[in-house]
Amino acid sequence: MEHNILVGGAAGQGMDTVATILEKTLKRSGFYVFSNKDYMSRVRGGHNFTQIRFSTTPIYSHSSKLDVIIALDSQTIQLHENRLVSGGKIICDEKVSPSTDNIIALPLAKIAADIGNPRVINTVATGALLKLFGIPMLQAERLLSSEFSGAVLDANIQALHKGYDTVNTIYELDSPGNDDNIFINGNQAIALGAIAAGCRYYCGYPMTPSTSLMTYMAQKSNQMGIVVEQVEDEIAAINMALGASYAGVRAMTGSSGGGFALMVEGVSLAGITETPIVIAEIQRPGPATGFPTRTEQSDLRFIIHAGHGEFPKMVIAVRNPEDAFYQTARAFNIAEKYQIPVILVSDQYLADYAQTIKPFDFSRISIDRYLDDGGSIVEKEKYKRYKLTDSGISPRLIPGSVKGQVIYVDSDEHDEYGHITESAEIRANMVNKRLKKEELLRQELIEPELLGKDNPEILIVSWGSLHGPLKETIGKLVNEGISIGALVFGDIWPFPTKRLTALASKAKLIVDLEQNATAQLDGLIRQEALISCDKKLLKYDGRIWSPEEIYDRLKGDVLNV
Amino acid sequence: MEHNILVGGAAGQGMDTVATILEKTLKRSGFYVFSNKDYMSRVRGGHNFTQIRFSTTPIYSHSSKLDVIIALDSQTIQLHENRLVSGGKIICDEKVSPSTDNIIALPLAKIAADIGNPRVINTVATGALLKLFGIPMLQAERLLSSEFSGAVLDANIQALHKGYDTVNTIYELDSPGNDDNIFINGNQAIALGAIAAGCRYYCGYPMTPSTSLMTYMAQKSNQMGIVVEQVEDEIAAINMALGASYAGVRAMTGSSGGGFALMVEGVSLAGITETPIVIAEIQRPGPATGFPTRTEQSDLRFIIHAGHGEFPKMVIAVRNPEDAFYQTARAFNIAEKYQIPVILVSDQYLADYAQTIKPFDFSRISIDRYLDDGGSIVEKEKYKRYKLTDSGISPRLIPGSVKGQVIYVDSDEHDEYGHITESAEIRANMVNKRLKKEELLRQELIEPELLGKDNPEILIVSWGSLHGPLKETIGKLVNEGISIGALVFGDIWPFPTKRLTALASKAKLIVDLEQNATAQLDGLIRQEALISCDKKLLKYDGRIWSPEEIYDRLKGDVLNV
Amino acid sequence: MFETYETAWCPGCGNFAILAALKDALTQLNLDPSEVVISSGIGQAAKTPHYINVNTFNGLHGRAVPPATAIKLSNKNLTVIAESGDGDTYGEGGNHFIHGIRRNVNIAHFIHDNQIYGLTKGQASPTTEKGQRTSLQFNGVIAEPVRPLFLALTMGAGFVARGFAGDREQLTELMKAAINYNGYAMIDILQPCVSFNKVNTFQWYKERVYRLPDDYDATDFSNALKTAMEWGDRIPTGIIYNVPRDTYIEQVDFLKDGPALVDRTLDPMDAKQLLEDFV
Amino acid sequence: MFETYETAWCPGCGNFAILAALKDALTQLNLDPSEVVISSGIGQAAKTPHYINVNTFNGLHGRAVPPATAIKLSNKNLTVIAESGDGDTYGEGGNHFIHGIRRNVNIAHFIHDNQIYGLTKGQASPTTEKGQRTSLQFNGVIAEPVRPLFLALTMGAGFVARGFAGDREQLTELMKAAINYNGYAMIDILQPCVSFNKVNTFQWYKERVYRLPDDYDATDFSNALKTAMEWGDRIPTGIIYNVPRDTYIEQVDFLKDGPALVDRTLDPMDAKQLLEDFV
Ligand SMILES: Cc1ncc(C[n+]2csc(CCOP(=O)(O)OP(=O)(O)O)c2C)c(N)n1
Ligand SMILES: Cc1ncc(C[n+]2csc(CCOP(=O)(O)OP(=O)(O)O)c2C)c(N)n1
Ligand code: SF4
Ligand code: SF4
Ligand SMILES: [Mg+2]
Ligand SMILES: [Mg+2]
Repeated sequence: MEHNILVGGAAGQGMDTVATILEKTLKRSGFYVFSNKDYMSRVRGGHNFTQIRFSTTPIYSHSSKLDVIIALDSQTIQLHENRLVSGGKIICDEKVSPSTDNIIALPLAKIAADIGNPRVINTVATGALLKLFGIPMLQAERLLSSEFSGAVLDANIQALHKGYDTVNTIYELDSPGNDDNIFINGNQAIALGAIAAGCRYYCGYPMTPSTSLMTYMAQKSNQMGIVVEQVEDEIAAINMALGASYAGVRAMTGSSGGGFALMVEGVSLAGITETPIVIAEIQRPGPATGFPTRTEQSDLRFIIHAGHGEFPKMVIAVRNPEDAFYQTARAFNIAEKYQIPVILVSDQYLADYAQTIKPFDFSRISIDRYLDDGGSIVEKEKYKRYKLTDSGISPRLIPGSVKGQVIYVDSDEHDEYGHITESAEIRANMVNKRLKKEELLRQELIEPELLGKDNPEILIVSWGSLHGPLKETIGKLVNEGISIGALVFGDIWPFPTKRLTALASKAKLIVDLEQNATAQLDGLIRQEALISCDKKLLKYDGRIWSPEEIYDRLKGDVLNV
Repeated sequence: MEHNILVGGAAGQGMDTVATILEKTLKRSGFYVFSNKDYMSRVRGGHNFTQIRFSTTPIYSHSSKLDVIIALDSQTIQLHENRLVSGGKIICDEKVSPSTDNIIALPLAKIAADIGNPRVINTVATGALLKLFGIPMLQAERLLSSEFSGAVLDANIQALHKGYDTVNTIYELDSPGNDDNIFINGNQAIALGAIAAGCRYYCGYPMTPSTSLMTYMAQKSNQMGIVVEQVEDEIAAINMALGASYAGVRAMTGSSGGGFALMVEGVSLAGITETPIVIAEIQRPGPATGFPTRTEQSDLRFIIHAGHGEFPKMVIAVRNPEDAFYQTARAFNIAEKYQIPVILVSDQYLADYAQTIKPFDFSRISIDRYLDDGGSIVEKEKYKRYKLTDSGISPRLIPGSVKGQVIYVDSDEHDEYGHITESAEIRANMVNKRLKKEELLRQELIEPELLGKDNPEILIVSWGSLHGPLKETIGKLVNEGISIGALVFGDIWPFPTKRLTALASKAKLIVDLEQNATAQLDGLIRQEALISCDKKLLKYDGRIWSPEEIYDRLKGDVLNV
Repeated sequence: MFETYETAWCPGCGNFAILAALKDALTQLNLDPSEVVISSGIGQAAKTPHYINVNTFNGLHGRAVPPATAIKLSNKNLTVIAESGDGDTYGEGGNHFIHGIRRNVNIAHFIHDNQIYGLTKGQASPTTEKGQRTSLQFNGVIAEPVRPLFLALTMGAGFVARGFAGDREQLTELMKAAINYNGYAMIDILQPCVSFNKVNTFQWYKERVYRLPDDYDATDFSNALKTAMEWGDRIPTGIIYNVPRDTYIEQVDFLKDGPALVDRTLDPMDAKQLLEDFV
Repeated sequence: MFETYETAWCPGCGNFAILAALKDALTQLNLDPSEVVISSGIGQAAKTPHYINVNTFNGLHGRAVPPATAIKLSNKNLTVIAESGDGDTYGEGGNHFIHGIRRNVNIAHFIHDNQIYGLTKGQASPTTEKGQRTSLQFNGVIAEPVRPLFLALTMGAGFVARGFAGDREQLTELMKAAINYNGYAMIDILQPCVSFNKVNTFQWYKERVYRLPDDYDATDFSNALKTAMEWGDRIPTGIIYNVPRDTYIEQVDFLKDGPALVDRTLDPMDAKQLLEDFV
């Protein structure tokens, strides 16, 4: 059993309230819920919508099919009507449209007016929707109570009930399980991962779609003791974060492509000073300002090669909220183990979609600082911040931690002590030292996840947030008996090639599927594995691939069915 | 006939004066001259040197062998003595070292003191050197006259003569040809190319080794009517240059890796607004501040993938001063033809080395603006800055040029008029439009230059400033009967694959030779041509590959002789 | 003549009045749309040029001033305006703001100061009052606010003014004066943001702003400093400082004399003479 | 205790005296090298920490302030100094300078102001006088110079001082006062560059500087403004403004109370409670 609801309207019409109550009600009723957002770069007007999908079995993505549309304006009907399944329903105010076969026009505004508070119109609609699905009002009432109080709460409760009474139940739902899940979006999961990993310094500059990550950190600032600072620009952000990290505090910054572009000199600084840092790059379509509120995976190569000069870095594409949580926590450990920048790559789709998943297991997180307490210093020696070692990793001390020892980090090429050098020999040694760390890092790369068949004839390669849509699609195709699998990369730089090489040698067809126009993963695969994809499916209109679209394109273009 | 001279000393000892007089004297005497610099990131002290090579036949690079060293301090002797050929001589002051077999210790300081101006000590040494080679003083006298006047000039002329008298001629030189060449370094050649191409707006922020490019532009500002503005930071530099270009003036900015890092958001802005711009990236070893005055080719992949989002750009690696001049002029035409950013990549070695070459042929330069005068606008229509055309190139108008028409350029995704859009369809069309331009651009790529044998068994691949050292080495190896050739890339993004693919299929061994640690060209070749190099010769200690080193490594590691 | 697209601002936003004043000013100055260029950053304020029919360089967040400067130097015949928000100008673009003033290129700079980040939904801007709670500063803003007029004076601006979106008449006059001023001219415009700034509302400003009296001496620097610092119960609007200053173009002979840079003919052969430097 | 490497500065450079004063100040304050951190930019000034035995974050050109700010917030037990040149601070780093002041984190900022770009060989800095010819500004500088003290006051700095490399004794006292000041404290230090600034020489400064009199009232803002503007024939040195101001840390309870951030124990299980936000 699965249903899809779309709530649409202009920005500022209160769509988010309807959506939040529906999502949480469904979730707390024990359903699996998946909710994603499509919004414009404006505060009022235009057209925004939220899609809520729920089911009695786990779900991994949105769907382009719709059972019910809640249309807060007529535009919503025009734009989405064609996606209604047969028998699907549209709930709207009687003024928006008259009732027809699939339109249930209700006196929403009138009811709200009668209650004496026109703003509860959305709650009326919520009530109607719940009734349509036969979902009890209890959870919704609780949610309203925690949001409102006094007369406003009363009006909302009334609105909910009156809305409930306007329609009859038409969907029969399977009974859901117990609610022991959490409902969380990609940015929140990154934030939670960071906090669990001991990140206590977050600085950034607002930029859609990364802002909610900083906002969540700020909300927890007092409670968890995290410095969260909005800085003057993204250059300050990365330089501050590096300062905090140097001082010994786990630090992070985040932005979207344009803000990250301003950080790349700082990424290079992290490289030569060997200062650990975690950076979240929440992609949106570029170039430049581009499509601020929409989604794309078009910064991959830019991120991988970000920063002048040569130094090891790690790039991890997070694939879903669960992955985001654990990978973020891992990122902090890797950053400190190898003393490198680690960049987490996400995108607007994943940043803003929320999903019911198992609660995170905090006991799986360990905080491994790899700090030296001075034990590495041979008696009376001066501390060498850049001591040449077999691994390339030098013992890392924190300023002030060992009496009498000082720590020099330097953006110039430097000797073992961290002092400026002009020596050709030291230079070569230091380059080798830094690059050696990458060799070690390669050994702990996590190979991409394979969805679907074990040794598929048709091998899809993809990365990041397309994990969800692909998981849905591949599952369906495998059920149809097609020998298909999708390799979805998480760790993406250094690039893990083992699993890919093994599968590619057996596959008959390799298809690259990405949310960009230049097939960036394909280029990376060519470069790192000398494998060329046979076909590319690319989407770059700012709207995420849906499972249905992928299915149709695979069926149409690839399987030629 | 060929000789090599090294002038070395501490910064501030006046080494540059000696070198300049020697270079120009040799050049004006009709020799081919090649001079390169090795200096530290400080203003006084330390150790700097200039190597001057001259010959009666064309030369393309420095050499690691030395015939004569002028040592302004004892460190110079210690550091470079081992590079003297047998019978080579060191000229120094008697206080620096006593005379030995190869040391000619002269009373340089004493002579200068006797003349009454201790600062002419270097001119004394210059005189001695000229005599050693039996070169008349006439040119040197002229150069001094144009530099100094009055008592200072007199002292210098005296110093020259007295120095001349201190030694006997020991080298017999072949008689050179006529002096109809110019003597110019890489940065000057770029500047001259830009000025010839009509660049009338240059803004930048000082950064070694790019500064001399801006300095030359500033020197010509009044004479040629060029706005040259030192800005507050590199972000201002690129945004200003884009403003000037939008307004219709050919504009340029330049920096080294760290400064360029701050420009990448602006590169992306050029991409989406389709504003032509030329950027010079004069590389130095990174990461971060790195090795400010030294050389490396380690920003290639960073530059190619610079900027978030996807848009066409062109990257041209300049290979020598002559190439730098013509490619720079071409860059302006390509930037305006395709309305894209074009990035010229050079490095400290080429920036600072000067070479005698044929005077540039200004009649070969044409200024092709590809501007529309309003003719493209169908009657009474409003101008569409981003008109969708078959080629992807829209007619480009300049603000104020057509009465009644306004020009919107926009960093947001936009419609044909340049206005913000949220449409998926328009977005996809605009991405396609921009990327189409790259297809056209690919058709006019210049394939890499092949040095040496036509269909070599051993194929070296390399790029940029290694052209000179390779030209010397390959010539020598071919003369030894080895079937070897080197493909040196100039146009490097989009990547021209034709010649490479053809030669690679016939070669027995492909060797990547670069001035970096991660074999960046090799990666690019894998990605773009699916060809993997068999061997990599990499140098990354901040010192340029010399022809002798390349020769030895090829003989040793590759040819196993 | 200057009409164009439908706006994407919230109903009641102060930007509407600023846009209207801008159109009035350009109309009253008898400018042709093709002679005017607006360079803007990114934000709600920076969308302004999309709603008015003039040449537009809608660049990056924080970067309205560098292109404006270059456009004017490239074509001195154009009327060049920079349009940006408070975050745009004093936050991300702070360095260009202060150095742009130092250059004194003849541009007018209109800063829509709603004391908040509008487009990104309500974070503090550099002009948000200390202590104010926002959608990100849950404990209230910690840093002292920037005082834009004071800062502009410190950096040596020759024309410094404050306008208010609620006084369209005065604002139009200020804009005309700024455009006509020979040099860099800035107007910090108080602009209510109805969606995210619930402190500095229309009403809040209304209660505090007063027009500088007619006999106010805008040529006295120390007086201007004092007036620029006035903020709180009473907030002055009008031209706070207005003195002549040498502009950039006036100091560069080849720019001052002759046609605009963009109108000069280019010939590669002109550069041939430079070969003499290399013989 | 603070001795270290051989310097790479030109003989006669004003930086030597500044370095000496810094060592004196730290010694007199009885600080242990491991308790002191210098964050520096890139330039001749910014090499300073390499010549003194203290913890050092030698970062990027223009970016001395953001790391310094973060280091202090991360470990309030450290004495944090930012060391940078005039180009570093007022040019590339202008935005961090003004916003760093607004944050008022307890750091001392020593700006070696030689009114020129030293390391890159003599281009104008934001403090180079208008009209001065340099290795790049062949026609002389066009823009008005930044007046650093005036700017710092405008941005709300609570401690603003000017020192002179030629008055090591006073400079040492100023540095001690700046380090002891509870908040952001800046000293603009007049520093002759013997290689590239042939105008503002040692002699030039010597003829002009005078110590502020003992009875100078450093708590009066308008007086401070006037003093900060004084430049030309007479140039005052000393503490120009010195008033208490709430620091960043004092305004954040969890930073103010308890151990330094870096000394707190981290346990992933502490974050488990946050799951409640998602049920
Ligand atoms: C480099 C960069 N960082 C961040 C953003 C995101 N951003 C867009 S507008 C804006 C702030 C808007 O505030 P303001 O400048 O005050 O303008 P307003 O919307 O209030 O008019 C931000 C942070 C961006 N576009 N680019
Ligand atoms: C991003 C960046 N741009 C430019 C440079 C080159 N650079 C190094 S030091 C310097 C200026 C030095 O001037 P100042 O800050 O006044 O210090 P000084 O050398 O005079 O002490 C510049 C431009 C750089 N390192 N990084
Ligand atoms: S968010 Fe504020 S500034 Fe933006 S349009 Fe709405 S009211 Fe205006
Ligand atoms: S160049 Fe100037 S600032 Fe740099 S060391 Fe020499 S004298 Fe000092
Ligand atoms: Mg604002
Ligand atoms: Mg300086």
